[in-house]
Amino acid sequence: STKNTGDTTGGTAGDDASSGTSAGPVVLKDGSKVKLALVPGGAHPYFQPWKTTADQDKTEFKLAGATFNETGEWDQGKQNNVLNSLAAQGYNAFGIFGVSPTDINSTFEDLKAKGFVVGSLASCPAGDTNSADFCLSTDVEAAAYKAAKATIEAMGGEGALVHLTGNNVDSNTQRRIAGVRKAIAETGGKVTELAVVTDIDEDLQTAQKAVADLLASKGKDIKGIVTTAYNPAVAAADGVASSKLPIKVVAIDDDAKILAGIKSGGVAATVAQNPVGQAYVGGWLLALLGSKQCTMKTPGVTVDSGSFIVTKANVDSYDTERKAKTADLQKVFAAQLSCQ
Amino acid sequence: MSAPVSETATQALQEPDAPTEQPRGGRTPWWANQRVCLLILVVALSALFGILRPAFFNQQLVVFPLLRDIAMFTVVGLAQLCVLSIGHMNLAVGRMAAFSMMITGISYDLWHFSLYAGLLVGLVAGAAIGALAGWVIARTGVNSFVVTLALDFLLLGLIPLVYTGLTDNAAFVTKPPGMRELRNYSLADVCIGNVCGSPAVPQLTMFAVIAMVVVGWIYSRTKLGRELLMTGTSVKAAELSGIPTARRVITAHAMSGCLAALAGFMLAVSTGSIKATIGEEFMLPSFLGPILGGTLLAGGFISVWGTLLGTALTTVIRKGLDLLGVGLESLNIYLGLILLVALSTDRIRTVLSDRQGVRKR
Amino acid sequence: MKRFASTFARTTEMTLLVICVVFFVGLVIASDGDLLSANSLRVLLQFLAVPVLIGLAQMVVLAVGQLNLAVGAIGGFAAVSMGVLMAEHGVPVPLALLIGFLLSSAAGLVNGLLVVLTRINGFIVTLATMTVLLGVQYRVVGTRTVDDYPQGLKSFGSYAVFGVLPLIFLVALVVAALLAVMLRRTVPGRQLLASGGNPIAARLSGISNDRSVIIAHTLSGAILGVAAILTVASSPGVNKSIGGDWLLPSFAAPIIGGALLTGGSAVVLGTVLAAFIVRFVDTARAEFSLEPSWVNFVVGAVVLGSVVLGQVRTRRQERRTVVKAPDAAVAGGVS
Amino acid sequence: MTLFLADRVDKLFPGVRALDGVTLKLEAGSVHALLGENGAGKSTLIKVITGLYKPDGGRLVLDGSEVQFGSPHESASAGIGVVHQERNLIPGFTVGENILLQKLPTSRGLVDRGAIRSEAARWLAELDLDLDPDQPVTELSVAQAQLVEIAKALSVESRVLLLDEPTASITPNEAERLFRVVAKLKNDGRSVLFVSHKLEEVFQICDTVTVLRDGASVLESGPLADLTRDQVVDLMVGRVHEALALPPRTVPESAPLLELSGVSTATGHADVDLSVRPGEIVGLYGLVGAGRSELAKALLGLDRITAGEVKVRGQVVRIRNVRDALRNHKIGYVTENRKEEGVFLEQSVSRNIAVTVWDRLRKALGYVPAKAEAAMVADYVEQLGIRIASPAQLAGTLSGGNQQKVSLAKWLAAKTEILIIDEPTVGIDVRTKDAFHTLIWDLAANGLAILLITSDLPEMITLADRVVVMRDHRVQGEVANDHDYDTMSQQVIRLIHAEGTTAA
Ligand SMILES: Nc1ncnc2c1ncn2[C@@H]1O[C@H](COP(=O)(O)OP(=O)(O)OP(=O)(O)O)[C@@H](O)[C@H]1O
Ligand SMILES: Nc1ncnc2c1ncn2[C@@H]1O[C@H](COP(=O)(O)OP(=O)(O)OP(=O)(O)O)[C@@H](O)[C@H]1O
Ligand SMILES: [Mg+2]
Ligand SMILES: [Mg+2]
Repeated sequence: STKNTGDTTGGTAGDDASSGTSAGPVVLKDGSKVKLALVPGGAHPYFQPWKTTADQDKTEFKLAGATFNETGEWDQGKQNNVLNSLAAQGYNAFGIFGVSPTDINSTFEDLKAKGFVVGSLASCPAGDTNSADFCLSTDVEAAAYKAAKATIEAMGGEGALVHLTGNNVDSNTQRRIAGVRKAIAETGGKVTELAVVTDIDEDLQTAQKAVADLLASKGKDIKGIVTTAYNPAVAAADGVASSKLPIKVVAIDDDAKILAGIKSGGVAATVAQNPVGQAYVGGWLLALLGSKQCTMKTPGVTVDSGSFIVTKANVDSYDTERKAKTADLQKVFAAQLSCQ
Repeated sequence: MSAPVSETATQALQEPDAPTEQPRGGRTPWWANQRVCLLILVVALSALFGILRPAFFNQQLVVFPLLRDIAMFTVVGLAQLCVLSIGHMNLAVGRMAAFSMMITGISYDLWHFSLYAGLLVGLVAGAAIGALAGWVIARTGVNSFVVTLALDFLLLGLIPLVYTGLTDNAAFVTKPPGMRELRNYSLADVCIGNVCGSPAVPQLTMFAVIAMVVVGWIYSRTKLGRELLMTGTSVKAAELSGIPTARRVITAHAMSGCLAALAGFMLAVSTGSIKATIGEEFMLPSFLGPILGGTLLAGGFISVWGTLLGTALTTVIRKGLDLLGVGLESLNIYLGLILLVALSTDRIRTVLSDRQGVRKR
Repeated sequence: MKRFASTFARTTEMTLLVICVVFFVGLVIASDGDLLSANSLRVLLQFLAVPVLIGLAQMVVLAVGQLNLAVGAIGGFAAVSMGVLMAEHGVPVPLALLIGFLLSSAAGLVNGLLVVLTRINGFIVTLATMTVLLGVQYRVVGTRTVDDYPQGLKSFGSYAVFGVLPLIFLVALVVAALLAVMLRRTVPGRQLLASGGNPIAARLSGISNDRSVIIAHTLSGAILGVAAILTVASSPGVNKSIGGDWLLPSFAAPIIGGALLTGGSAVVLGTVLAAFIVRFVDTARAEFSLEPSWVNFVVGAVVLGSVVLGQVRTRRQERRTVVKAPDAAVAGGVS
Repeated sequence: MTLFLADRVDKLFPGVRALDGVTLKLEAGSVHALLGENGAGKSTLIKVITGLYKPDGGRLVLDGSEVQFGSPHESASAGIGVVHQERNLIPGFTVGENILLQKLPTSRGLVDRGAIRSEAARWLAELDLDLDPDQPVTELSVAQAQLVEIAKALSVESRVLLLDEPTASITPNEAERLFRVVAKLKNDGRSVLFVSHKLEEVFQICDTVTVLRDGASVLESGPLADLTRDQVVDLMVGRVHEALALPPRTVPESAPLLELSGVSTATGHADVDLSVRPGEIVGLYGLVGAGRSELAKALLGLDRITAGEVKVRGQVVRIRNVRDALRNHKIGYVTENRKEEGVFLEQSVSRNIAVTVWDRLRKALGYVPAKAEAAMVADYVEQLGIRIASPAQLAGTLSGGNQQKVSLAKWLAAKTEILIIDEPTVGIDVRTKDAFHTLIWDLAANGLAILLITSDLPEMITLADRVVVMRDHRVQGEVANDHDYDTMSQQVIRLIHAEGTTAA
């Protein structure tokens, strides 16, 4: 199963599953031999829900242990070290956000070779293969596509749009750029991409400066801004609000700061992802696999954890939708499992 | 071998009652030797961590990756050591690694080179970019700090342009045969007769051993190494003693670039792919290893063993903290503090040993 | 005065001024005059305040022949401390800012004390304190973005006199002016430069080099404190990323501005002008929608070019002089 | 009246007792000489007096009351001015600021530039020095810089002025000017301490003398008039010192090894002619800044030669750098700047000597066999009588004289045939100086061609076969040496001040 080629195969996997089976989630019999580690790439607000969800996994599935470890500091080498250290301490099921999508398959292979179960969470490896047992992530391209669609809609279907994003030499960024372009292409020329500004997610001030410069030089031409990284989203919301230009900003993620922006109207919409679902369903799945209760029918299958457009209208209710999706995900995976 | 100096002159020059001057501080006590102290520290810390967390001695999961890291960062440290030996700095060590790996990546991806041919190309590219830095420094006389900083900026701009231009995923993912094996194989896979090596020692460490032997040999046994150290002690005096200092500056930087490339290769092999961010984390360790090990920032003195031990110390500490489950919110604080303490005790030791050296003349 | 005029014409500052003017005019033409609109000018200047200050913070330590790798960590740590104090502990704005400023100055003082007491190279000391402070910064703010502080501070951060001159830019200029006066016209300032110019001679003249080093680091911390205050006031919030991009610009500005790594040079004006140039590169990036990679490329090339030029110039001047000006050509690296 | 007394002062350094119960008494209205060999402790005593070093024993008495100076600042405030042996000016500052650095005048908290200007001008006037206080010190000549340092020492209203080898790098003319100032100070009732290795000067201006040997005072504040030059030297050396008698040496008739004709350089030399034959010592004399060292450096390819030709062994050559000079032409250069250019202070003696021969010793892959290196080094250590504990000792720990021997040894080890020796005995005591003279004499006797650059006229007259005189980067003329001080000094001085160029 491939995820990154831009076709919708990944999406259909989810659709198939949800429509194909009506069986409820598989019930975990014994999680007491599973020690679960959720390892993000580094410190980032996106992963904060994982921390509490790890605890939830532990109590709910009666795991031997569950931990959340962000000391990888956005360096693949350090993350590998963290993983090995965790393994040495007895953790045997890993939900990992790989720092480097092009490298993470090696890490997965190493862990699997040592007999651990591994899930790729929140991001899938680059390329056509996924060496983890499964990948449960936002389809970044689809999310970017949705965000761009939302922006285009907020813009009234025409005008120039700017895309702000992160590290250019990250394959996820390339996917996001592709997603936004796809949405723009669908307008048949009514919406144009004025600029893609990359590499401004490193820190807030760089993002803020880039936004301000952009608005100063091209502000009058811009009708919408879609951001697919955290710091640019915060900066764009703030920059547009203070410049008083009629620009629609669509952000990504649902950090408190962004939700406040939606409520106050500074942000037109945001594309929320499903970190809780990833950690919860991922933990459940890893426990099933780790306790040898189940195996994947197709190892390496990719499932979209869902992305949700949040606007002022549904800002208070989108979480329900997300919870529904989470429950749905368990069903999707149930169809992918063969259990004893 | 006789100089044109007559007996009379020789005699006249040998005043019997001239005070014989002693080396500074006299014989230094064993505990004042930085390397010995480092070794003790590394062993003691490993023992401590081992007691606190027996998993510390897990061959496959802890020792193997630990040694792989020590090996790689030792090579990074050696890359810095080469320029420190002439009193320079290379702030672009990481970016030089990224640059040479980019060339290696191209050679794998586009020219389908074999693993070692690609490595060779990378080493040459590293040496070339290092030589370029050295050449600019030698020609303009501008401080190496500035030149390598500017070069770092330049490469920081250049490398992503190339990657985005040549690849889909901003990384070269073609893996030549042998790369995966190199990552995972240990000495247990190397057998002479039926005696095999330890499964805890990665094969990748061989690169570090080779680098240490070569660098150690150069600095302790050859003309080149001596001349580099002399250049580091005093450029003017070296120039006036017939040492081609400009060439030595270029050589030192080329060696640095070449070793940076080797470290980049080791990183690429151990993480999996060749990408633009290789070497981003190299700067700090590149200084820590050599400096902790006694290499002088001012130039003129280096220690290869010290670099290994200094690197081992920092890597062991980080690993130990990892195993103790120290979270990100405290990890850097501890690391920084331990570093300061380690460096200060070093200073205290020197002061003490100097004091002991006081005696009547 | 004449002497001053004739020497100024040959200085790095003059060269930089010319480059600035040419660059600015070029940008104005490229933007069809848009750059001259009040809003564009305001934005241009708004984001100059912090770079000017971090450049100066690095410059003071360079002036005594030290360097400070912890600029970003000190500033970031102070900024998040202030933010968290105001937003989450309800500390009144002036008090919180004062505390942040003092924390940052204290961090500088600690750097200075460590360098003096341990005699470890400043490069290594500040590397270590940088690591510690990055840890502290994360500990204080975690992954949050804190922005819930009083509106008054935010309006201070975004207010611009006549809609053109941002207040925070003026603050930065005032700090620069004060620093220039301090380095040129006060006894501690002169002593600091004397220590940087020739430590042995300074010592023999009864100047305490240790004191100069401590003062320089503390001053650096204090300037970073101001930079942190301006950051808190003007950015959409503070989080652990604040300060992350300060290190390289902090070196670029004084070095382009003509500072010698060996110490002894006070180039306040040069640093300010260099910050302008770097800012123009940013503006150009937005104007021409350039890839950010090109910006690094250009900055690298400009730094290299300007130091090479500067070197050629000092070399020419250095012929036939007895009291050697500190020589950037010495291979001694930074010590 | 005793103005200042240092009473049984001790000073320990790690591994060295630099001062051992030294007593020094300075009278008002007199000039006191402080003499001793290199490393005897003269500079250390001065640094203890000025509070730069804390004494480990003894006391200091100023004006009858005991004082303790924690820093140079305190001693300066108490009226002790000092000119240290090392250069002491801040490069980025003006002449005025440098002079008044120890107590910059301020008004309303800011440094008062007007006051600096007027006050500095006052001190410059006192020294008859025509300098603009606003001039940057980087523009000064050596002598000017030295005099500015003296102005700086005076500016603290010093009643006691300590001068540590103030004349080491200035010309006799400029020294005369300094001596006039010293005389004036003496008449004003101040007290001056004068350190120098040039005994002629000492006898010219000093009233009393203290002699140090190995950190102890062997003569405490005796009147100088009672002593002869030889007696002083004997005291310094610690035994009867015999005047140097060099064995006879003849210069064989032969073609010049090194020959310059019509050489001009990028540093301003014009039309320089010069030749040195094997076995000959050619002296190159001139005032400081005449361009002799620069000529040597141009010869070695460190500066560009713009016109004329250089012949080595009869062949016209273009020497690109020191390495080229050494390898292809067997030319060596013993620099005048020992500490910065001559020795590697932070490296072992062994490496310092071997640095020029690695090329010769190396095997495949650049391998230098340690044994051969050690043997070679031991050979030269012995021949030159370099006093070391082991070849691994750092050169920086050696005394000046031994450092100079190391600096020379590497050229002998390299088997050079043409040796340019620049100011070999600056700041070197009498005995070591004699040893050096013997050595240089011997080298010539063994057939080396030696170009000797020195500003020490007696040294020149002792050693040279011919003296070539330079001024302002031009050759003024040449004098054959008759080894008689009076006639030679007259001829040389006349040449220096002659207009235009005349060949003698
Ligand atoms: N800072 C120091 N640390 C250790 N030893 C020192 C120090 N300064 C001087 N010495 C030693 O003290 C002794 C006296 O040195 P000092 O400089 O006083 O001699 P000096 O009489 O001034 O000689 P010179 O004529 O060469 O100037 C020497 O053996 C020297 O090596
Ligand atoms: N250390 C120095 N002392 C004096 N002048 C110097 C020195 N270095 C460079 N110069 C300048 O360089 C020029 C020539 O100096 P050079 O050293 O060749 O003269 P010199 O005849 O060898 O005199 P000396 O070596 O005694 O200073 C002079 O104009 C002088 O001002
Ligand atoms: Mg002395
Ligand atoms: Mg000279």
